[in-house]
Amino acid sequence: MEPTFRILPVLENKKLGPYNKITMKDVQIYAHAECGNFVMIGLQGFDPYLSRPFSFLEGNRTSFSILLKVKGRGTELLSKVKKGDKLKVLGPLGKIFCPPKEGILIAGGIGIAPVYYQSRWMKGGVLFYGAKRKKDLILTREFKDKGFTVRTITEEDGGLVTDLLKEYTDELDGKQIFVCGTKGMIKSIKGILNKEQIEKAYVYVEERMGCGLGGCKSCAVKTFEGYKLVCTEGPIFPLKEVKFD
Amino acid sequence: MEPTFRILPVLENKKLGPYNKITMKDVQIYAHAECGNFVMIGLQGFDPYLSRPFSFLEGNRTSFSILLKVKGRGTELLSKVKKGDKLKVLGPLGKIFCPPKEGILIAGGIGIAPVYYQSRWMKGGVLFYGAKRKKDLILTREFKDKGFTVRTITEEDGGLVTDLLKEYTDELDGKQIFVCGTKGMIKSIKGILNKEQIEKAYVYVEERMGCGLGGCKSCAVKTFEGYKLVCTEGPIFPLKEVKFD
Amino acid sequence: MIDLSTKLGSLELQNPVLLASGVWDFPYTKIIDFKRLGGVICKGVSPFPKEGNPPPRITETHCGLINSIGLENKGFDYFECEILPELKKLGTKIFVNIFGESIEEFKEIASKIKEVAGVEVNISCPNVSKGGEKFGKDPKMVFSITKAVCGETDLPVIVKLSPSVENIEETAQAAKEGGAMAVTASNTFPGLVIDLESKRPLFKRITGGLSGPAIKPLALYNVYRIKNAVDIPIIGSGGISDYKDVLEYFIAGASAVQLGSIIFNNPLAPIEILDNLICWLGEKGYKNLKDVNKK
Amino acid sequence: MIDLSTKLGSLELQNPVLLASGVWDFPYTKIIDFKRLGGVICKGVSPFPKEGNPPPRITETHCGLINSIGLENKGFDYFECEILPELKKLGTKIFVNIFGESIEEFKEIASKIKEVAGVEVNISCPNVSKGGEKFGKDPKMVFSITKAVCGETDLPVIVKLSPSVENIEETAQAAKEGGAMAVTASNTFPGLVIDLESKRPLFKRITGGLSGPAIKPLALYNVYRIKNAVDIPIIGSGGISDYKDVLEYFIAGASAVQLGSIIFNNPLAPIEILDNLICWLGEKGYKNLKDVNKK
Ligand SMILES: Cc1cc2nc3c(=O)[nH]c(=O)nc-3n(C[C@H](O)[C@H](O)[C@H](O)COP(=O)(O)OP(=O)(O)OC[C@H]3O[C@@H](n4cnc5c(N)ncnc54)[C@H](O)[C@@H]3O)c2cc1C
Ligand SMILES: Cc1cc2nc3c(=O)[nH]c(=O)nc-3n(C[C@H](O)[C@H](O)[C@H](O)COP(=O)(O)OP(=O)(O)OC[C@H]3O[C@@H](n4cnc5c(N)ncnc54)[C@H](O)[C@@H]3O)c2cc1C
Ligand SMILES: Cc1cc2nc3c(=O)[nH]c(=O)nc-3n(C[C@H](O)[C@H](O)[C@H](O)COP(=O)(O)O)c2cc1C
Ligand SMILES: Cc1cc2nc3c(=O)[nH]c(=O)nc-3n(C[C@H](O)[C@H](O)[C@H](O)COP(=O)(O)O)c2cc1C
Ligand code: FES
Ligand code: FES
Repeated sequence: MEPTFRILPVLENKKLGPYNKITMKDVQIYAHAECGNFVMIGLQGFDPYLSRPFSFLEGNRTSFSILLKVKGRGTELLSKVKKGDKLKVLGPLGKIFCPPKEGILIAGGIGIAPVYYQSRWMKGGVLFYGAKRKKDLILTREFKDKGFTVRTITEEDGGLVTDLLKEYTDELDGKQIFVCGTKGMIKSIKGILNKEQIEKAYVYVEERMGCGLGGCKSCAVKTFEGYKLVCTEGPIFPLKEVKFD
Repeated sequence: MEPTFRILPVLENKKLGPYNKITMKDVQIYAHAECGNFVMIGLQGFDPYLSRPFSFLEGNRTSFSILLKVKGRGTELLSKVKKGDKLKVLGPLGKIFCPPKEGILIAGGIGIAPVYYQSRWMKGGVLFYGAKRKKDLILTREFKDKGFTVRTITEEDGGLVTDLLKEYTDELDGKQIFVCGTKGMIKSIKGILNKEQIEKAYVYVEERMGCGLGGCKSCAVKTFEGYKLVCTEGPIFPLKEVKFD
Repeated sequence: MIDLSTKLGSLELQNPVLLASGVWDFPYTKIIDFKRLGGVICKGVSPFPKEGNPPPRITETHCGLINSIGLENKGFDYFECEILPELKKLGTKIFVNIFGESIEEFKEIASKIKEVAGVEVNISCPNVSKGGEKFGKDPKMVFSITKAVCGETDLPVIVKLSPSVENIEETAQAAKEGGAMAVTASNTFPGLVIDLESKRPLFKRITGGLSGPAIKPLALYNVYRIKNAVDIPIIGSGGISDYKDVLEYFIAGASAVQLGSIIFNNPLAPIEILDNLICWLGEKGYKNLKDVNKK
Repeated sequence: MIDLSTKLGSLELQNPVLLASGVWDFPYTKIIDFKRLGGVICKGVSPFPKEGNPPPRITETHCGLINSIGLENKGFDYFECEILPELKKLGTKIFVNIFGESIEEFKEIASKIKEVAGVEVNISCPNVSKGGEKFGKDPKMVFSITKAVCGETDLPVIVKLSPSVENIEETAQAAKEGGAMAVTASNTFPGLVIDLESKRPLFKRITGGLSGPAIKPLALYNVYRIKNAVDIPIIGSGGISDYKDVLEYFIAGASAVQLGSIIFNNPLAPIEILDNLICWLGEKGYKNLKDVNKK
């Protein structure tokens, strides 16, 4: 991993479920991207002033894409880019994580993006995947093709991903577990995992970022060893390390 | 004239000589535009924060266009608009001027835009027109078609519009004269007109503007009767009134 | 029906959105429906005509603008005969922004203003050599001017504070003690622009006043500071560009707000803000603006 | 060859572009060629580790950002062993930004810094409860801390001033009298953001420090004020985003500048600025940056 800063043209911006899949032309950044890496993406000019962190979704030798969920003003503006628009891209960033060949991926909503990217290095395992509505579930076919058992649940069906986990709790034993979702989801998952499971669980942490390069100390997350920086010491942290309040 | 504020889509942005001719879809603003009127045009968002004043160039029942010369950052950004982009447009603005049927138009560079717009109400006269290079001279064919005698000169040829005026000074007698160009050009023209000619001469004044609606008092121009506002008392002023320092 | 009304001391406003002093004039009535506004504050008027500063008078900065107008106005007599009668026809609450170069001048002009909603005392303009910010930075002077003005008029008096002080609580307190009904926080911030062609300050008077979205967090903090230190109604002013800004000001402690330079960027902003405030309150299930600050 | 070198008191810098304290760390060496910079100022270091403020620590505003980091750092011992040796390998001039909660703490740390280009004394951070801005607003304290630091080190001492004062000339003068070689004008401006969800200030410590293009005219004015009142070299800091800003600061009176939050917006800004400065000087026919200010 050797981060660079590039102005990349958008090749495509299309809907994937409730999200935007934005593809950029790139020969440099994705080529160096490892498991655990992410990118900072910004619009040219000062609106918004700061770039935003995104997981890689997938890529090849000439392009890569991200999956974007509109949350506030910045993602709203980013969601409107058109083919040919230029984006500021800084990456790959983050601490490289050595992924297991097999393991458990747990995703809520847009949390599917980082775990899908992680699955690039994996040969199979189980995906537990929760979303609001049935039509929000995406990429399940691709996970299956990669050899994953896919277990989904939606709030429409009246269930949360934690309900799924309770049902299949023994599938979690002995495997590395990766969780990506809202703080609320992570907390409840921590609540239902047993000690051994927690010992082998990791979480994708999100924090507001300024620089992505360890420069500004804004992306601090509280851990039992004090604050750590998501951008250089994460975004993947051992679940047991992170303090939730 | 009843000004309105509209978000108008760009229909076309094309080069006309060294300038950009930008055409917007509009059924409301140009329909109310009179001689002496101008528009404030801005990009959406805050960059640039202020709109910029432009003369109308020409229009019809469904669109109008402006002619834009890149000067600083604002015009640079505006010059890059593409078909479909939306512009903020406020107008028509300015004090209505009752144009003569025949008269003398004197334009330097981009000054051609307002006098061309003014020619809409005229049946003929003489256009004195100076520019940097031969290929910068535009719209001369159209002026001729409207019945104007067109006298051009370029710095390439080693001449200024004042040289032309000196040569044809008697053509100016008894006619209303309209000057649009840089401050330097206007000053030298004032220097070579005789008293009677000055008495019938008018000038298009430019000043930085905030609002275009008389609200901010930023567009003050020094006259022998104190400061006047270009946006509500101009942009056309009697030449003798304006103080140049 | 969602109720945007707000109380500013003794005054009830139909909504908190006022147009600030110095940014609008009558032609704006063609664009904005003034009857929908909470009120308007007119351009500063002084006892004698002021010609204002030599151009350039305005320039842009990132997300803002800097002006050096210098309070151009035709003086109180002209105002009284030509402008005030027209203002009264606007169908909204009128506040007269007044400016003097001495306590005497403030008194003179304050005594003559009648039949409007209130008077806003401008002791915070950074673009004049006499008075303005110089008065506004000195709590004693703020007190004396406020007291003098209040002695001359029965109208509610609003004092427009300068942000160029270390402790705006002190000048707010001085205004309160002088008898002000409310304070406006705050005026433009003195800023500098260098013209790279001449290699000199762009404005003849060196600095101009910075306004627009750039200053919002600073002006908002001024409101918050006053709210937590002085018991006086506050009108927020500085960088408001959308309804969320209005809500931030309201939560920080303002009872009303002024829209200034945003109307140069988008003359319809006041109306859009009012519409969006209603939508937001509706979505959140509030019936009144006042409920927003209920715990 | 166009010469961008500049003199900062006793120091000769190869160009005026420094990286500001608190915005960069070693990973930036992958993006920026540090050898091209005039120098860098490292993140504030205090005698004891500081864990910093609870998140959120940063948010955006129009054309700027507000931070509430709270000077997170691992303390001087860690700095000396782990960071300083690496800093020295960067191939550019190193300035160590120091922070203390008392005069004693400033002295302690100042006495231990060796073999760098200089020390920058941070008495202007708005995001800490002890020291910081509180020191920087009091000219007496500015004098005392500067004097104490200068008594402990032979290195050039730069005092980073707070913009939260009415008269920055006074604190600049105090720094000069205390023995400072230069002043930095100025740090971030305290600003407020309200979170509309919780209806409370977004930051736990209420305010954060506003930086970025939004503040440029204000910080530039601070430089101009000091230049015209106090005979001391000035490093400009605040809102610089392109080479024109650097020139404005230079003409206003700065001998060097710091780039801060612009590197979040565009990490290549320092290099682009240097390239563009060279182009501009070339186009204007200047051979040296110093010539720009010759009449
Ligand atoms: C390492 C990492 C990887 C991420 N990957 C993805 C991804 O692949 N796809 C995706 O859609 N989103 C991803 N996110 C989240 C995304 O960065 C935020 O949703 C985005 O920054 C919000 O910007 P905004 O302008 O829309 O929101 P703002 O208007 O800035 O804020 C809206 C809300 O979002 C929260 N927020 C702001 N910034 C962040 C942030 N950096 N992280 C978390 N919450 C934030 C704020 O607290 C606020 O409540 C990732 C975040 C991190 C840290
Ligand atoms: C009534 C009126 C009609 C105009 N019509 C046209 C037109 O039809 N076509 C056209 O190309 N231009 C026209 N202009 C000029 C145009 O508005 C300016 O060139 C433009 O505002 C400059 O913006 P900028 O951001 O490029 O320059 P800035 O970066 O803002 O400034 C660059 C330089 O331009 C000067 N400048 C800035 N604003 C103005 C202004 N409003 N008027 C004059 N000089 C200014 C500044 O002093 C500075 O020296 C007109 C101006 C007025 C007042
Ligand atoms: C061009 C201009 C002229 C102004 N004139 C006055 C004035 O005459 N009296 C006054 O009290 N404030 C004046 N102001 C200050 C505004 O009323 C307002 O307080 C300030 O611009 C901050 O608000 P904003 O950021 O919304 O513009 C003026 C501001 C601008 C931009
Ligand atoms: C995230 C962040 C952290 C900062 N940390 C420090 C610091 O530790 N010490 C310090 O003196 N200044 C610190 N500053 C202030 C900057 O060095 C700089 O003076 C300020 O941001 C203004 O410049 P800018 O507008 O170019 O960012 C920090 C600024 C930011 C944005
Ligand atoms: S985002 Fe700047 S340190 Fe992590
Ligand atoms: S541009 Fe505002 S008064 Fe003319």
